[in-house]
Amino acid sequence: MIINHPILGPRDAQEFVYLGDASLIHRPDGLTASIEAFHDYTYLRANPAGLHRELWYHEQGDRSWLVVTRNTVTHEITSVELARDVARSEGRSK
Amino acid sequence: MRDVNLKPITALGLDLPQVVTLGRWTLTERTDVALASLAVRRGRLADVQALASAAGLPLPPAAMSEQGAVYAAFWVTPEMWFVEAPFASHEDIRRHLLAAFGEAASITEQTDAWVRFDLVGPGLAQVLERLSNFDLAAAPSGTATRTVLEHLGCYLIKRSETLVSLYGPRSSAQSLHHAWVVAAQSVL
Amino acid sequence: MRYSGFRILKEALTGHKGWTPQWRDPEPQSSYDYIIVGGGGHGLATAYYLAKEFNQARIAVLEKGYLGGGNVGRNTTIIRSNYLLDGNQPFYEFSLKLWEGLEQDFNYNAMVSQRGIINLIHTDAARDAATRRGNAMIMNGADAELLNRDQVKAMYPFLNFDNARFPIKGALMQRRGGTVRHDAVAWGYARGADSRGVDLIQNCEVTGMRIENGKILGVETSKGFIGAKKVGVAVAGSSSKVMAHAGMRLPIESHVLQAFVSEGLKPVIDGVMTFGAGHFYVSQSDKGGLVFGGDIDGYNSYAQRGNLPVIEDVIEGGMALMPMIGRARLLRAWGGIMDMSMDGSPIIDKTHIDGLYFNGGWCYGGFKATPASGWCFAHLLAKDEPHATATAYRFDRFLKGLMIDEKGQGAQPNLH
Amino acid sequence: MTQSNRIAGGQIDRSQTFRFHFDGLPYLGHPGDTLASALLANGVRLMGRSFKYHRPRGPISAGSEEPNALVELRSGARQEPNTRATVAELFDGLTAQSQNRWPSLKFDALSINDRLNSFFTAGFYYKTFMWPASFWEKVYEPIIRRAAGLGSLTKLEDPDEYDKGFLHCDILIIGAGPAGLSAALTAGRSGARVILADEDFRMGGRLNAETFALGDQSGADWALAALAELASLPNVRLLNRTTVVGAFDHGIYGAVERVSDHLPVPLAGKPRQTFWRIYSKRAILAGGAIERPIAFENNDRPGIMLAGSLRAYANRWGVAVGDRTAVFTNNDDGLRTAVDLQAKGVDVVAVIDSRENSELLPGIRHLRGAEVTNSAGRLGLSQITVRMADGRTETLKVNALGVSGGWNPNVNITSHHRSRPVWREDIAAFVPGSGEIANLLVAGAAAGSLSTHGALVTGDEMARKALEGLGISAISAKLPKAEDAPVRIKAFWHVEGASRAWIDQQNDVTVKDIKLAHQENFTSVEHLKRYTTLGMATDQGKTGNVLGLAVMAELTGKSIPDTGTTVYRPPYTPVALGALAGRGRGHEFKPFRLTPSHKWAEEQGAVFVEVGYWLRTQWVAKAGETEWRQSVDREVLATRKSVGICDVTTLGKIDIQGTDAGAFLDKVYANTFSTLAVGKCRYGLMLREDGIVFDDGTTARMGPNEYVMTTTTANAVTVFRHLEYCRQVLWPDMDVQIISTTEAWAQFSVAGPNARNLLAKVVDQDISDAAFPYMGAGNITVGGLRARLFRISFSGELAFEIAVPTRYGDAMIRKLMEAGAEFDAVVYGTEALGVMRVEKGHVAGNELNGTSTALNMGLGKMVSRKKDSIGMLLSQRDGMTQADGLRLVGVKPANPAEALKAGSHFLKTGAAATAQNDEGWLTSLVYSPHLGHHIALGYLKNGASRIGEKMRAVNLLAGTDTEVEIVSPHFIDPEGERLRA
Repeated sequence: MIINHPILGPRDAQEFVYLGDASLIHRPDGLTASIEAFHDYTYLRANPAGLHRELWYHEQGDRSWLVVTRNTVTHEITSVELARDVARSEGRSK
Repeated sequence: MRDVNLKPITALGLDLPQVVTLGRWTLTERTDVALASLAVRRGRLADVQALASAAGLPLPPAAMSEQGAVYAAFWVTPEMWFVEAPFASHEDIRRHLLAAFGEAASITEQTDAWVRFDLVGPGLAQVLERLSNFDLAAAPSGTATRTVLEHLGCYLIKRSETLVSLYGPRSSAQSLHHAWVVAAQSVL
Repeated sequence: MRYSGFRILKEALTGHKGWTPQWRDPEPQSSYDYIIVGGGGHGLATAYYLAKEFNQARIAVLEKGYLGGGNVGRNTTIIRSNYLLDGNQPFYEFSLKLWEGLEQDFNYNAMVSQRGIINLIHTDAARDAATRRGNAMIMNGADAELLNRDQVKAMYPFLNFDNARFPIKGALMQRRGGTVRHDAVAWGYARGADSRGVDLIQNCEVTGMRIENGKILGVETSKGFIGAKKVGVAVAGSSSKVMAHAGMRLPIESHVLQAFVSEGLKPVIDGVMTFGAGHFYVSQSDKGGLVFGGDIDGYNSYAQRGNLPVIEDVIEGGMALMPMIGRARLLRAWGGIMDMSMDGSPIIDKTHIDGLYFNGGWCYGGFKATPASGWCFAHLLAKDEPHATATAYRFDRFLKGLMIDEKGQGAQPNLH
Repeated sequence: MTQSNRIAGGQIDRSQTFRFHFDGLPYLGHPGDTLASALLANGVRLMGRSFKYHRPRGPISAGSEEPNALVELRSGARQEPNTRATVAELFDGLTAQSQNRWPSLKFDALSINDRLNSFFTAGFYYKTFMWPASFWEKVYEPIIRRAAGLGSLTKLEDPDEYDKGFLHCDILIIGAGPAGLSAALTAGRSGARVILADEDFRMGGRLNAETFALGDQSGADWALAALAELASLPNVRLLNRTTVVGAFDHGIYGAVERVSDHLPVPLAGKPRQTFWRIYSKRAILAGGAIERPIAFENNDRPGIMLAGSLRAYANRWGVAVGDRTAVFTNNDDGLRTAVDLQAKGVDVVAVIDSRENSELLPGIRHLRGAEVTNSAGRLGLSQITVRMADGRTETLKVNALGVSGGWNPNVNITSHHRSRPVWREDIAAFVPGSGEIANLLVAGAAAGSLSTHGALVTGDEMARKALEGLGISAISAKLPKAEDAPVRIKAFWHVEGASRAWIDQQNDVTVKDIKLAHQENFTSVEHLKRYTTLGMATDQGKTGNVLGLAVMAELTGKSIPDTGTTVYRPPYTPVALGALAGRGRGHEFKPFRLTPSHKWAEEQGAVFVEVGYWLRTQWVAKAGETEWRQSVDREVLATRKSVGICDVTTLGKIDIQGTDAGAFLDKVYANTFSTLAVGKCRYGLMLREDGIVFDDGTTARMGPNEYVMTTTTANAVTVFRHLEYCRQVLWPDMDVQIISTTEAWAQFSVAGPNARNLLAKVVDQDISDAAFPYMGAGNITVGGLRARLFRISFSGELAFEIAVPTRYGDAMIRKLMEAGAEFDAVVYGTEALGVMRVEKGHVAGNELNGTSTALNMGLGKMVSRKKDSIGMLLSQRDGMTQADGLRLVGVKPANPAEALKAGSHFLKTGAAATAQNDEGWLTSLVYSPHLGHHIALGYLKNGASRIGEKMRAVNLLAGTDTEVEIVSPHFIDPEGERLRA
């Protein structure tokens, strides 16, 4: 597969390490969240057959974590963003 | 100060850098370059840029490298560069850069984390296409990229059509060297 | 009709006119006591044992495509019970024992062949782990042996012993492990279930579930609504898709696992072998093809096909282990969709919906589990309590912190 | 040894003659021959035996679709099984053997199977061999396995090398026939980066096999001219002998280049084959079409082949397969074979044409509305039986028969993403559906344009379409005038009443088998395939699949497309495993990582051990030491007695800087680091989000905003990845910058009572306990050279770790040994390291097993509940905090003379060895020379409160059952006085 890196352009997916569902961005706070909430965050997945937002790490490249939107049936990739930008835009900070 | 004088060896385990020539290509181990990483502290990009130009240190754009008077640099990741300088004058490169950037940047010595090989000759793409998925032929001179060679994360810097610098993990210098020699032979 | 050598003789002499369909193609009835969603190995085995062992009736299996079209028909056909953890070992040993009597039980030659499986050891730490595992196996009633380098060499002298990057230091062996003709498993269960009155309904996709006040009433399908007292879902690979009809999110991701077969070759590899320093396992089929596989591609996928990096990685492992296969040729590569779970172990459990039961999360260990999975799921469906060997396969083990993590990789499905 | 069947013409070089051997007999051939064409030229039609019935077989094709003529090529370690004689390029001295026969090809004992065929029906083996159960492995299966299989492997290591590589282009063109050449000319002239790949050693495709002209040139000459122009274009890369084997995601194609297979052995340093991964922006498939046979009784004899192939042997290779030839066709293309052969002076006995009203051929006995109903000839065709239109039958003496059931567009690669082709009634064949594979276009016969004109035109069209998509303006070639004959075909699949009529020739699938599959309700195409093995042979059914579908369609009364389609899987043709592995074999399987002291250690005769990619010193044997234990014991005792040195460079080192560095570490470590004083280090415990221990190591604070983290050797990469994840994805606004420095510093542990005394001789600063206390850390100098010193201990002794820039590491180990001479300093390896850490009770790999919590390890108190950190909350789940859960304990044999084994399980005294009684296991086991007996660490249920208890360590694999005592995991210096000394 080819991932169109937002900074570096098309790169072989072999340079990347896959993590999974980009919902992992929304980590609850361990001091306030319930174990149930943390369980859902850590263990449950929508696992769609179709568009899937997922985290890839450009380990053999520029070390950026990316949010890739990919169709899990056709493998077509429709958007690639820097995970840091996505995380900030979705409210993550410190 | 103790009377201890440690004598360096090269990544290939020799006293002097090794040079091998295969047909039209030469592979030279470079031990005369000091290397450090320079990463912008949060919110200090403008400061770093100002201090860099004051120090005559280029900060090339993404995926590019640039040679300055003393310093050269290549991009590694957003707001981070690897800085090259002559080893003879800048062995303790971190000290030089700390003096220039203070707390505006995070600076880490990288010199011996890597082995550098300079690949010289025409049509280097013929050899590299057997080692890496990087499209060297299509890349403009000055391109600097990280990619995989021999299962290892390496930096390739296309300094000109006939000169490519390869930075690989120092501990795997012999494996990388072997891979290059084998690839060159199967093209010749 | 009963199959036998005599029957073949008779048919051969009478022009094979007597062979009858191995299963019917019935139209679905308006309702059943049990609907099993999924006509793969696990679903067919569940229906078979429900009818045969638990004397249940009015059973239908709904298959969106053709019988045995899922992972039971696209795997590397290995059976074994060399598991480590208490939650797993008894279950897989139960499965292996069922394999051992399966053909006579359902009167179909699935070519269950206990040729022995070895897991190669390349480091001292790996030997310590193998020792721990082998002891756990024996304590659970399975068989295990620790082989040293010379014993492995006597068995497979052509392995790379002299020039290996990661030398072979021994192996953990289970002699009762082996291979099975995968398609025949699906067909044998299908024929056995059909002959006991189970309706096997092909090309019938479940498109929804009718649930009222927390109870399931039946399923919507491409052939219309079909009522049921109990619905058991066994659709590994598509579990999340089907259970989404019940509004459930699962501790499962779908990933593609590729498998490979070489051109036919005269016998060269007798048993099953797993490389311990790379992603590679191999056996040789009775037709002569080297059947091998490795790791999953590693990204969520519902496409039954993979990509080159894994193909190359697997075959690099093969060549590193067996440098004599260089001139053999890869004939076909295919992909199956795996239910990769959050701890690498399966789920056989009730759901929060009354009458809806789930069987999935098999990662890429599902084939060897087929008989026990069917038996235990049938047990749960018929008796509403888990079979003794499957008590740990619950949804709530993650909430309770009772993961069954053989590989010790944690909540990342693509690492299991 | 005369080339009895060689006729005039063809593209072979008669000025050179090659000698070669088949089954030990010598023959002659020429450059440009394939093994099959050369054997046919020598009058050899019998080349193999079928898989199941061991029927005599000759080639039915002249290409890679060949199911029959499979041989073992070459000999010794280079012997390669199942090689298609039809594509094996002839070279001087070639040797080949027939396969899957015994004792000889002419007399094969297992051809008895053919006589017993009425028992060996499709799937017969599913119905028998079940009694008694034990007989399957012992009796039935061994017989089946010996009979099965095709060629054989020698079990010798493949002596040849293979390359892998990566190519990039704008447009990849697959196939260099008229369509591919036309596309390449347009794309090439327009300036696009083009790769043109063709599996043949001679590009041109059917143009080399046909006689009709392109413009005023022969097809073959036009191809040569086109190739010459393409070769002159710097933006075009021509890859002949290169098969594109698979279409993968996003424009990536796999291709195999047979670099040296046409040579006796590869040239020095050259690979046998190269596997290319081709990255394309657009691809054009111009793979042509594959002819299919018609099924009739005994249609599989040597001498019966596809009409187009019979023609190709005559036109391209100057070979007349027989001197009395007939043609059986249902379409006009078959007629071409008769015309061409007659023009070459071959006696064409008759053309049997299943169509009643096709155009009558002049000067040839053209039997319209006729069918071939049977054939005869023991090891090769000698006669055929023909049923005339009026029902009369006649036998014709012929030794070659060309059969044409029509042409199947070569859709193979278009279905690699599992999409299905569509049926076209007018040519009675499947053609690619539209757009299954992104950016893949199809031209020429592969797209159903079966005329030469159609190929040239669609090739140009697709090239223009591709160029347009790339924003390159197209410059088209002026296309020559070429034949544009319509496809006149009347679908005709098999002769009525045929039973043993072959459909899949290699796997011996006949019409009869398909009827049985239907009878038993294996009617879905996948069931048909799996039950009868139709299309599962090494040709993946390239010639037989559609025929099989057609027969099943007749039986079910459905149309062919409703019955199913044929989906091919990669690879297009089988690929040598060596090519897919490339150079990654033997020692090159994975790269080596060598430690800074490697060169010195080699000089000392050190024994090395693989740790990931690293090679570490395991121990260094001294003169007189014959057992590894002697060396390890000595290294341990000497270290505890005086001082030992160990290269610990392999541990991961991560530089962490920024104003939030401390706060960041508080998030990723279970314990607290923001409060750590500058110049100190602390042991850190890192959890996964699921509360299981991920990694551990000491992390030092080198400055207010600067930390140096150490990780285990095994997790250096994954920890770094995790830190990047935390700083980019979870806490993107933290001011933290990280970089690995693992290899930048050569780091040595100096441990033992004399550690300080030794180091004091080489470092420039005061390192007294006051100046450099336990857990101190700082930048120092060694003879003015920048260095780092950490006062940390894994062994439990007074110990330091000193780091210098890696290039000085070799000199440093030599200096330390020299300075240590007066203290009898030793180097210790990973074994001694392991012994000392177990003696001290430190956890390592065997305890950090991915399923253990801090509580299990006795480190529960380290998990701070006052702050949020990765894994903190989920580590508190009930199932992970049970009082009777596993706890780390020390273990020693009740009788010190007795040995223990890691991996043994704990049992209460008197308890049976069952899973129910299992209490835990021994994780790490060493012999402690210090204590003089085996000691171990282990996980034991409720272990913390069972110190002093006697129980058993059982290893059922070795049959040992040893009484042990549970003790504290700290075997030496539990109060830690030594390391604070």
